[in-house]
Amino acid sequence: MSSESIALGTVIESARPIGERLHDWVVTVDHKKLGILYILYALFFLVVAGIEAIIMRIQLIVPHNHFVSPQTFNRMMTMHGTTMIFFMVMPILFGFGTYLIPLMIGARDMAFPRLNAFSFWMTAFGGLLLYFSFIGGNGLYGAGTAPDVGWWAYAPLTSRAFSVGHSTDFWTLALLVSGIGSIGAGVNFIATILCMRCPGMTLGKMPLLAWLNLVVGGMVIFCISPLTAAQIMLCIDRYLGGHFFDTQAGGSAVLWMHFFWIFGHPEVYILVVPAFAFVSEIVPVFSRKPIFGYPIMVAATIAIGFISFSVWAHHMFTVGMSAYGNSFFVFTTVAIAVPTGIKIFNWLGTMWGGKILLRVPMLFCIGFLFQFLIAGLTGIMLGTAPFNWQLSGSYFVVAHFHYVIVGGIVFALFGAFYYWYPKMSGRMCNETLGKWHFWLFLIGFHLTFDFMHIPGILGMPRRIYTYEPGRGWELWNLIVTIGAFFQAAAILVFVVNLLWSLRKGEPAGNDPWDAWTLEWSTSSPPPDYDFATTPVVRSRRPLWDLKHPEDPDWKYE
Amino acid sequence: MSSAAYTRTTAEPEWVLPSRGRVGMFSLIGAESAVFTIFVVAYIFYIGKSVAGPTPADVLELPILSTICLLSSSLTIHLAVRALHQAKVGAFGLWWFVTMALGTIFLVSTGREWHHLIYDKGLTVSTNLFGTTYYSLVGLHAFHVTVGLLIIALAMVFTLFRKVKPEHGERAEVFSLYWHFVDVVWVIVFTVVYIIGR
Amino acid sequence: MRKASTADADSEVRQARQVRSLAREVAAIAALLPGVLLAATLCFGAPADPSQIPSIFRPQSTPANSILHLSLLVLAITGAIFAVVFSLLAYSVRKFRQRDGDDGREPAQVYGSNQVELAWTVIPILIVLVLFLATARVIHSIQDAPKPAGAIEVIAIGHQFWWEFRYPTLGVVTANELHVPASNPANSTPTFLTLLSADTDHSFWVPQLAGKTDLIPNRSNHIWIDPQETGVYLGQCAQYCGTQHAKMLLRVYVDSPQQFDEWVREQKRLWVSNDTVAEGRRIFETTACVNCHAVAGTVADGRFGPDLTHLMSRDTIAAGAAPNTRENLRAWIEQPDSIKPGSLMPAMQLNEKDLEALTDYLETLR
Amino acid sequence: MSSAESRSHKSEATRSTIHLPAPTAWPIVLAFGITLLLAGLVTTTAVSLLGAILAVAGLVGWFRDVLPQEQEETIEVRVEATVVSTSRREVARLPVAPDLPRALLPLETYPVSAGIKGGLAGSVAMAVLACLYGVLKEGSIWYPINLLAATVYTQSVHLSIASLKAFHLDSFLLATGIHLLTSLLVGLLYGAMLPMIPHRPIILGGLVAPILWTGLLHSFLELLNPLLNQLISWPWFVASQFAFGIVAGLVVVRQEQVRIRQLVPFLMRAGFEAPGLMKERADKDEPR
Repeated sequence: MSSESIALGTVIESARPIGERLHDWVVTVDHKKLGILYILYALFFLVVAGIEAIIMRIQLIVPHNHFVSPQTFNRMMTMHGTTMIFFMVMPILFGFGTYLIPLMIGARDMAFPRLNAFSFWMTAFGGLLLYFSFIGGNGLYGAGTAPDVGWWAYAPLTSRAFSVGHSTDFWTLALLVSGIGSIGAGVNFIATILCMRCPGMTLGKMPLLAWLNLVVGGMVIFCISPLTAAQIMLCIDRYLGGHFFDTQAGGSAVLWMHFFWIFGHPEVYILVVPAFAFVSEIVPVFSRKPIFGYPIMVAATIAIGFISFSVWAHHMFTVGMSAYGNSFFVFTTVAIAVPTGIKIFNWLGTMWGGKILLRVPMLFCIGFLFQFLIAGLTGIMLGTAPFNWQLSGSYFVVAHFHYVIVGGIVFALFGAFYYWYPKMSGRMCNETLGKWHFWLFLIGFHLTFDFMHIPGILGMPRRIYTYEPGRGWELWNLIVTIGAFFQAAAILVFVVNLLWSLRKGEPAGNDPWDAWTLEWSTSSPPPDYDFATTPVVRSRRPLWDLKHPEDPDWKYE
Repeated sequence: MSSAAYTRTTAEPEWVLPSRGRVGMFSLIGAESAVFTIFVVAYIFYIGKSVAGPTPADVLELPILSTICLLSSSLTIHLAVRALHQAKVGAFGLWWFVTMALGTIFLVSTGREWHHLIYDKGLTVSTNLFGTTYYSLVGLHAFHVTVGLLIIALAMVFTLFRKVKPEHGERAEVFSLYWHFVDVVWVIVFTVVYIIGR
Repeated sequence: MRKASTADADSEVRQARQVRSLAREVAAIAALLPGVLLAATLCFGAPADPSQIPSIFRPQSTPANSILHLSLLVLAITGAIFAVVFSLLAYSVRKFRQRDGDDGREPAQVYGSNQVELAWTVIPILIVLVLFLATARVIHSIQDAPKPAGAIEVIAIGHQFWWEFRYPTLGVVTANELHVPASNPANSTPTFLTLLSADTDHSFWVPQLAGKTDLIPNRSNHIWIDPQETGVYLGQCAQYCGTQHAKMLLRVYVDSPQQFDEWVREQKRLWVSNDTVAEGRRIFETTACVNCHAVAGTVADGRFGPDLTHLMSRDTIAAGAAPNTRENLRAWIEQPDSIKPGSLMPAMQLNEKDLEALTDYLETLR
Repeated sequence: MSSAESRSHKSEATRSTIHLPAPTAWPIVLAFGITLLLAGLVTTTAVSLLGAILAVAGLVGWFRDVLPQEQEETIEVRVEATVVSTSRREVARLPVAPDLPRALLPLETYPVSAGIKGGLAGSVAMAVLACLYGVLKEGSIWYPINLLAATVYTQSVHLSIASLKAFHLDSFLLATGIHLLTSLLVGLLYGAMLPMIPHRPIILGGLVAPILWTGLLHSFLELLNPLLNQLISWPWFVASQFAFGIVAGLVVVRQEQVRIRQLVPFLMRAGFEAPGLMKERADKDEPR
């Protein structure tokens, strides 16, 4: 059936001249193509920012190393953070969202297909603008300079007095541009999920992925906008001589911190909630059970969405807030552990009593659960303000948020890759290479980020290009660097797997995982119109209903 | 191994979803209100923190006329949309034009106020914190008014060429949401800048 | 699932093989880690002198000690949570893993359990409550501590890549190396620091003495320390402040009360004119040096750079980037980038003779 | 989506072509224009100028795409017999509820109010015992209250023994708050967990749990509340924990267990859904 039609489709596709095919991708408004564009673009930046990370790790392998200059190191650190957050993780999650949401809610496209294309290209051009700084940024000496103010760009380091030339402007403008794209994507997610559901798909019957992305959409519009506003203020300061963050003229450096983290903390949840969404789709399928406590999962996500807007100042426990301010933010911060804990327990509840199939997507999800648990616990440590006074700004906090982003989000992302790759390409990913990828990445991850906690506890601050010998940090830094190379090797295996499977992978068929959501009812890859006939659903697992007509879900939901 | 053909059920209840235009516009308004919130917070935070003059009390005057114009344009655009829904294209054109005129008056009076402040009072963005926050906040709002006016003007052109039909009522209504939002923001800006801040 | 048939026996064999291969995988990883550790230890020889390690787990001052106590509580709680959840995860992966002898049925479809959900909502809330209460108490006990009469006051000012310390009540100014008296419980002499910044954000962090607090322009922050053991405690700037953030090191010398008084006396002494270095002094006072540096009792009164009146009383130069030796001092004046690339100290372009003379002069600033 | 659009959805099913939004280059032109417009700020004005032109062109083009009608392309549907199948036809059932294909466990439990009642009753019992201790041993009813408040209240740590026996409003309010909140939560927990315990829930909930809890507390009380740790009288403490456990447990188990309303959707109970969306539940009982 579908495998033949794919083969046919591929033949037709490759018969057309390359220019024409390229043109198709540039002018497309199809959510599937845009989703794939997002993903490819993000993978490119994953490699770029990964190389930046490796450069930093080589520099830190021994004390007083001279691999790069402090200026270069600071640029690498700024670009690595900015790229990974704004041009790797966000786009890749938007990509999966754009690709999957219409398919999972039985729609033919996003609510605003042209806005969708516009959002993607804004994000893409934002990234290119940022990287143009390497050649185009007029630094102090006229040479190209990338921004070096750190990814949160604390004032007044970003003021004209301390950051001459245009490197900071590149950072600001690139984030402004990509921010507009992100807001567009957020608006589109909300409108799509609310207005494009197929008949029968009430809010209570949406797949969790749709629910979680709805929350993400809401968080995007309310948290990227403050960043955009703050960037506009920074531009006014730098170009028109304004004083928003000019401490010489009575401006406040702390105000920037507040504005940045009002964006910055919900941003973490913008990144992690889609990862939750992947896990919430993959774990049930590979445990052969419905998600445990669906309504509570939804409620917990909404709670996370709201609470995440009241915790931002836990990034600022060291700026000298009053004891009451600190206590308040401790409370909200540890409170967010409750809904997050509920989610972890519910995934465990889903696995409990199931029949767990340890294929690569599930392996990555189990990795996610394990690492996200630890990340959450180190998060609690950082959330208790006095402990934070010791840990924040140190390598401990670096290890913590990499645990969240790499151990949590990226693991879930790889799970999603292996899970939906057959749908996107029509071919299965190679299982053996996938396992190599998983184990290498797991080892590399733990070598790097487990041991990275220790120098933080021993007093090593983050963002230093070199360190003094004899403080007990050498060994740990060496191990961390070795781990980074393991991770790089794993990424290499992953890329090889993607390319190899695209040509040689086993044909997938419509429904390789025996799954239950709507995207598996159409062919792989789906036709332009997604569904030949608009599906009608009666439960959260429409394909279960069809597979088990004598025992359908809709009787009980 | 069993299989079931994937078909639609016959009995299908009426399936009504919210309008994507409206949902989209509300989302956009949500995003915009977050932007304005940040600017308003910055304004309030910096009230009285300027290290040098002039202060708001020295230079600001209440823009009563332009406020009345802008707020009443909310009413006229509502009337215009209602007329279009009732297929009265002529009435629509009239109210739409009044809206455009009121918006333009607002923008012009803001321009005059700025001119006065810059050339007579010597207040610019870089003068002090008040200048920075004032021009940014009022300017951001004026920018939104300008964008709105451009769209209104565009629709006006279509109206003149008789391209506007009653089925465009939905779009006009979605746009009117934006315009109402801009008015509400002005109420807040007015309160913060001209009442609290003075 | 145990039925007496050959097929099942077969599947059990396969199952066992699978378990063995899993065990091998785990063993391989387990073997790898110590291997790496061992190799690394061999590379570096003996571990560092423990007194030089600024570990947060060896507090020497009340605030750091309260933090450690809270940390232990938090670690105990999080450790317990980890043990419970990890065992559940490991158990369910192991127990409910799909085996080869699977009967091909879907497992029972369970939608949820209000009971369990309620339980695992309430337990975290209780834990959160306990954590919050204890944390709030420690926050207040550190931040709102009363200042006793015998407290030493210090104003710490962060500059791009060095620290300025002013003792307003004692009339002493120094840089990078903070001297404080040891405090004993009977006669408490804690040091209260007011943290200011001259340019960008910095953060004052000596892990063994207190948590970090930022130095932010246009804002004054406060911390206090009351170290009881004499010695040198290391720290460094913990808020990214520019190119040389890495070499903005901080040393706190905890002296006995007598030593501290002695040190204060020394610091208040003016520089004694010395004819043998008149040439060096002339160079110092006629070049750009005086724009940034001060030497009490001379025309040099710049404040961009560290006060040099008692330069030679310090163990390090360039904010701890190098030991204070003649060679380093000379190299630092000749080419600051060789020690600290990107620091704000300019290369003075002096010829050999002037350089020697200037170094001679600086070496008399005791 | 308006009702007009949803009507078109229906009619599409019978057609063999589908309308999709037409590909268009204007979004990328607009995006590029805006980027150049801003990039001009870091390069030269000419770039901004070009960006402005492109942005305007993009906007105009975009408007022409959607005004007055949205551009669409028509795509032919390749009709395929999409088949949904599974290799796992049979579904196991829970041994405890063989007649329920989908279960919310446990099948019967105490209502949430039972836990609240239990918690409140337990809190009174515990408070009475604690105050009794204060009066009998220390001669002041406020003594245990001040000790409890020291969990969060720094000032109490510095209080002398004499002033610990006096009344402090702030300590009193804090201690009452902590006590009530914790009791309520533990009561809820009892309500949730006692049904999970098959035999003699009172022994486990009323005696074993408090002992475990006290043991745990004994190990880290110094970290949690240093003042209480110095002055605590463990026998009385254990007794008051027992009082809570037994009273709360008794109150909970005396409530009637109610059957869980199996699988009434939460959103329906909460009145969450738009009206009209749940209609198909009417045919829930008739087999299809």
